[in-house]
Amino acid sequence: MSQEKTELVEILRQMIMIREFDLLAVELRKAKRIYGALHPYVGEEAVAVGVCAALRPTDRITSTHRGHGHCIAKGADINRMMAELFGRADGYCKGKGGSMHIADFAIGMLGANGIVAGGMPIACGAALAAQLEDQGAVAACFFGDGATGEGEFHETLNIASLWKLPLLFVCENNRYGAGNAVESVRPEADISLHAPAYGLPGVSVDGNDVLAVREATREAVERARRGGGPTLLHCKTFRWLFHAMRDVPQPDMRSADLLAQWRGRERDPIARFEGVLAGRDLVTAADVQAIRDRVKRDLAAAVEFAEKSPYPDPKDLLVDMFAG
Amino acid sequence: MSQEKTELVEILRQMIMIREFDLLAVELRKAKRIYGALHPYVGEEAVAVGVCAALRPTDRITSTHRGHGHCIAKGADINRMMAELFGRADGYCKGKGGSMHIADFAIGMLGANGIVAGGMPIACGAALAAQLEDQGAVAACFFGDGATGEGEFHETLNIASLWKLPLLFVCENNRYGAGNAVESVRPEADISLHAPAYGLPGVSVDGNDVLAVREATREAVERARRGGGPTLLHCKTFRWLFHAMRDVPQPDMRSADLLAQWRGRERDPIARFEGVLAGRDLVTAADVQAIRDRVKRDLAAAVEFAEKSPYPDPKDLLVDMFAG
Amino acid sequence: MREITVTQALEEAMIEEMERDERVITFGTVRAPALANKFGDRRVRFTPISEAAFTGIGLGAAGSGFRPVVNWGMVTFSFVAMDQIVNQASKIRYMFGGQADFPVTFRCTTGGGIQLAAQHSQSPYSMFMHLAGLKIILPSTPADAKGLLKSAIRDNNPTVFFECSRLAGVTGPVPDGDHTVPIGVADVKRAGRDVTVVGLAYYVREALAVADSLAKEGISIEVVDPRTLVPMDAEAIRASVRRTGRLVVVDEAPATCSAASEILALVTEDPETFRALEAPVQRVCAAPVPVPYSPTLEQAALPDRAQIEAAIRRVLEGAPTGGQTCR
Amino acid sequence: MREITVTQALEEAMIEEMERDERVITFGTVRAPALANKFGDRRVRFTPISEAAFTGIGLGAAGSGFRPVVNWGMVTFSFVAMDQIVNQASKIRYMFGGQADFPVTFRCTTGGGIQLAAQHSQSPYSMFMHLAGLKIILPSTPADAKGLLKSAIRDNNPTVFFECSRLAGVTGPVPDGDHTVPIGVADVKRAGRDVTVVGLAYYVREALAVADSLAKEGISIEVVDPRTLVPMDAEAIRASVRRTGRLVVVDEAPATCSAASEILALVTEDPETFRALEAPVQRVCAAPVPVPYSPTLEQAALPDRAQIEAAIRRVLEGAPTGGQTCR
Ligand SMILES: Cc1ncc(C[n+]2csc(CCOP(=O)(O)OP(=O)(O)O)c2C)c(N)n1
Ligand SMILES: Cc1ncc(C[n+]2csc(CCOP(=O)(O)OP(=O)(O)O)c2C)c(N)n1
Ligand SMILES: [Mg+2]
Ligand SMILES: [Mg+2]
Repeated sequence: MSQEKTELVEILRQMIMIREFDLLAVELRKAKRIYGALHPYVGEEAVAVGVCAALRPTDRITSTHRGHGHCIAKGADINRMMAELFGRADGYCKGKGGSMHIADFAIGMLGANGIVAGGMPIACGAALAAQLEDQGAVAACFFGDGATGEGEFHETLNIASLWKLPLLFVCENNRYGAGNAVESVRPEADISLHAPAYGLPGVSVDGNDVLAVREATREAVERARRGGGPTLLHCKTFRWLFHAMRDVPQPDMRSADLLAQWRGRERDPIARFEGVLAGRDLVTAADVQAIRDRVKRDLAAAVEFAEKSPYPDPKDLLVDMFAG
Repeated sequence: MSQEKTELVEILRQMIMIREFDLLAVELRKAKRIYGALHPYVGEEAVAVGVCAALRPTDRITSTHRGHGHCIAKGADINRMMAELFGRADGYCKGKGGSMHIADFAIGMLGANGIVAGGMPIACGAALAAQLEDQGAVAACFFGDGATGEGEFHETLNIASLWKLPLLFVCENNRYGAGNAVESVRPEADISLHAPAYGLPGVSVDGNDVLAVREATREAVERARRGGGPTLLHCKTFRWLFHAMRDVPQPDMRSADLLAQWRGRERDPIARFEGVLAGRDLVTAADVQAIRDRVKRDLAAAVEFAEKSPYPDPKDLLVDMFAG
Repeated sequence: MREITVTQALEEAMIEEMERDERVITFGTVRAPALANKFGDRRVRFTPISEAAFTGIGLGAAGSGFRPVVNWGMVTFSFVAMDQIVNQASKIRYMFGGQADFPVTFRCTTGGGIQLAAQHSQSPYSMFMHLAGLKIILPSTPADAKGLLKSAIRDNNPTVFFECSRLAGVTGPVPDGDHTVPIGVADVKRAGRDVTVVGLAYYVREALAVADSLAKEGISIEVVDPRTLVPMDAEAIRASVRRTGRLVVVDEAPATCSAASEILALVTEDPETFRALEAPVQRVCAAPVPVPYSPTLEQAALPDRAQIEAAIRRVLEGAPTGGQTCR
Repeated sequence: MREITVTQALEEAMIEEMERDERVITFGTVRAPALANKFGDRRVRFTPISEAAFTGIGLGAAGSGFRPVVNWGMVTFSFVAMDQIVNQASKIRYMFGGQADFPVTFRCTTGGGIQLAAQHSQSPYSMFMHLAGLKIILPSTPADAKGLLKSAIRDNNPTVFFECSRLAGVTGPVPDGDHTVPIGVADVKRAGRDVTVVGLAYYVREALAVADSLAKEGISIEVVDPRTLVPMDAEAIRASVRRTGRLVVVDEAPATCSAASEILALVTEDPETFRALEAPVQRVCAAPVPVPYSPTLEQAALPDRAQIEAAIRRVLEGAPTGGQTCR
């Protein structure tokens, strides 16, 4: 298999994994086998995967409350992710974090974040570290359209551009912040419009086209590695499911029509990418089915791993508070 | 005297009053007759006066740490301002606020603010009140170039534009935030560049030309009164003196050349406006001298008023904490 | 009396106050469709996710004649707006010499216990109590929630109204009509002789449950609910402690510099109450950790009935109380 | 020993730590020309006025292998950054299961007394103490300032380092060489028998002055300086109180939910210490107001020697102490 083909198939596999992981998580949460709040990434897979496909393992990212996709795309272990959702000792955070706080510093995943826009300054710090280390590493922060309402978005854009930090701002514009359409909270829907005031390039891209996202990211990352500073990458995508669920999903007031449009084969990022690969004769329907089967087996194994892992011992409550 | 002439002469008087007030305050602070921190507005008079000349008494403003000019331009009583600097019971805040916290709600001056950008959301709230009252009032917030680094700047622009609030954003770009030149903290020096991303007009104006400031404000205010929403008004000016003083002025690292350029008659907002008035035969040199003399007499009287006012009684320490 | 949930009680309070005074307006990041339908989208708005700005907007509108009710959502989101809370809202009236009033109410949910983890589970009221200039409210029943929210909206000062997550669905009797509860008055939720237990929010219920079970042993617990944290009804608490001679304070915030610390200090610095003390005063608080996600850890982090009971027994140790004579 | 000011001591600490470890970097809104000249503008930066962003940048850089010293300026400016402090810095290590360390030091000035009024005069350390996850330092002498800043920079946790405004120019002896002071260890600044006075920052000096003057009456005061507020050296304070039987805590923050409240609670909840108490414990704190501008009001708002002395006399009332027998 050519290097190119290997990469593309891996992209497909990651997208399928993200989708299946979150669809499964929804079921697990409904069954109360996992806890707390859950924000599925279904429909937005091409953003995380497209961006991370252009990053190196030594590059660092920060994520959001809707973070499973970013974890998987950056290479996280689904067993430890699943164990975290189950609140178990073998989870990434030993059960202390849950869905909204998965991190894996070893692979440069500096954490999901339950605070809207809260990860952006942290990613900027990682970019400063990268600049000081001078090894060509970059950082990327994922954030939603809703996060552009927060001042930290603006402050971070300004400093990153001023210091020419190797930072990629990845706006996942899924058209809604919880129940609010982007038009209802911003006078201008186009988020890349912010870039000129900070003297940095703003790029809008079809966030459901994984190769377009990868390509736009590559350009931005190359510029950043060369010392050219940050880019604001505006990825237009769509949230397929409800915003969040606890014991039950939050009501989703969007029209069935709208949902059907975005979930159709022409827009579904996975179906589209399958089409691209098939069109280039890189995969057959059987190949895709095999990937899907493997993903499901891996997920079943992850659930088994999670369930076998013990709950954290209450005696360990104070462990991990302070570093020695 | 024509209405026009009366207005223009009053503009001149206010500018002279602001300058003399702050030059006097510097002397008083050096002599330790007043306390705390002092941020002179000298050189920037045309901004406060030009903006407030286009406002009505029922319009509301918020100010900054460098707030004496805004108070005077909005019609504050210099006796009570001076008494506040002296920390006396007849001061605007009964001595509780000092230079950085002068307010006069009766004239729509909603307060100086010691926190950079802190007044902007408050002004936005006043603009919301004005919109709900529907009497055609507007609000204006003054802020510095340095304040554009804060997230509150961005958040307030976004909401004000989204809700079409009657709010005027007045950026006093005096080229420095404390010791830092605007170019050293912003990748783009032009502050009006932020406007397009928020779908509102951004206007740059010579902030040392009081009539230009008034004109730009009038346009913005008329649009706001008609329901057209906010404007970002970028006033280019220059801070003549040090950023701040306590017992002694903070060191000012700017070159003597640069200072001389801006302090020259061609750029000095007061000298320029005197020239305009003289050119239109509205004032003679003697008129100006008479204004200056009156200003000085008024200021001497204000100092006398302040010094005659008692220090607040420590027994009143808890008064004004909570409303009944 | 009819029984409704805390959530329903709060919604009733909002509707009644908005009907009563058209200067009451409300906003936050979450839509409030019932209120918006009733009062229109000028008075009921939803905002961008900009807590700092919309907190200041509430303050500015309050200083311009309105009575905004600003909904922060979870209290952890309020930290984004902390400058507007600390440097503006809590200082603005005093700093300007009392020339204007700022009748703004900030609502937020608080507490843990539902596996939302560290960034959505916190009980930081003491951080707000420490600021001179805010009134702070923390009700434990539907009736108190309704009555205190109505009082908060009518109050002419910036007020922070905390709503305990675990109490949202709890029901209780709420009087009909214009039911208000005064700010600054504690409520003895159960009278008793041997130990004063001050509980906050959810832990008022837990304290009552423990009191029930200890009553079977003849131990008589007085449960005091401050309801308002600023102003704190110190005298009600002290009076109770002077009767019982013993104090346990229960809360789900970590102990350090907490409301519980404050209550201990208010009691032990008062000479008369100090002299009445027969045992060391005790705090039953959360462990000093951010609230963890996993149920086993979260339960271990937050106080429980066993810990409350143990603290009560500690202060009763060797004491000639009703409880002990009965055994 | 040479005598230098607190400001000089802190600058020495910065230089020595930046020389010692090139991963130490520093930034804030104010230029630091001496450091920048020595270490270059990559390691020593000035930032836009964006406290939220640069606080998070410090945290992110710490999680990526650096040891940032982030200068907030006045502590009141830190409230703009409070989300990054509360929801990020204090929670990040625990919430992620301890997989990374975050060795970031936040410096800020604190306190009143120099007529800067409400928005530039505040002593809100208790708000930070309440957060589980931050170490909190508040030195009172040049030697402690230097030694503790060096320890803070070397510590692998987020640390908030408070610098009392009124102490900036105060001089004192500072040992030569690599002088460090351990985090979490209180210091008895003066030994005494009759009353334990715990002072914070500027009020350590004031307590010492009062102790001097009362010594003339034969009243023997022990002055304890916690130096670190988290972790608090509770045992040192309790041990002192067990010896003296009396406690007065002096601080310039308002009393409610303050460090002083916490110290009272730590003392009165400990059975052995409680039993040793011979008088109610006392707080001498600021009035519950934002710090006012006018000198007459500011003086009235902040604690002074007369109030410290009065509190000491209150706890000694009717006591058979050295002081009283001498009179
Ligand atoms: C500071 C803060 N305010 C509010 C919230 C509640 N909240 C969680 S997710 C969310 C919507 C975020 O929208 P967006 O940034 O578009 O991300 P998306 O959920 O669409 O991925 C809100 C309001 C929060 N977590 N943090
Ligand atoms: C939140 C906050 N950060 C820092 C400061 C300290 N400070 C006071 S004025 C100032 C510079 C402000 O610059 P600019 O906005 O341009 O106003 P100017 O002083 O030039 O009028 C700074 C950094 C502050 N007061 N508030
Ligand atoms: Mg979104
Ligand atoms: Mg400026």
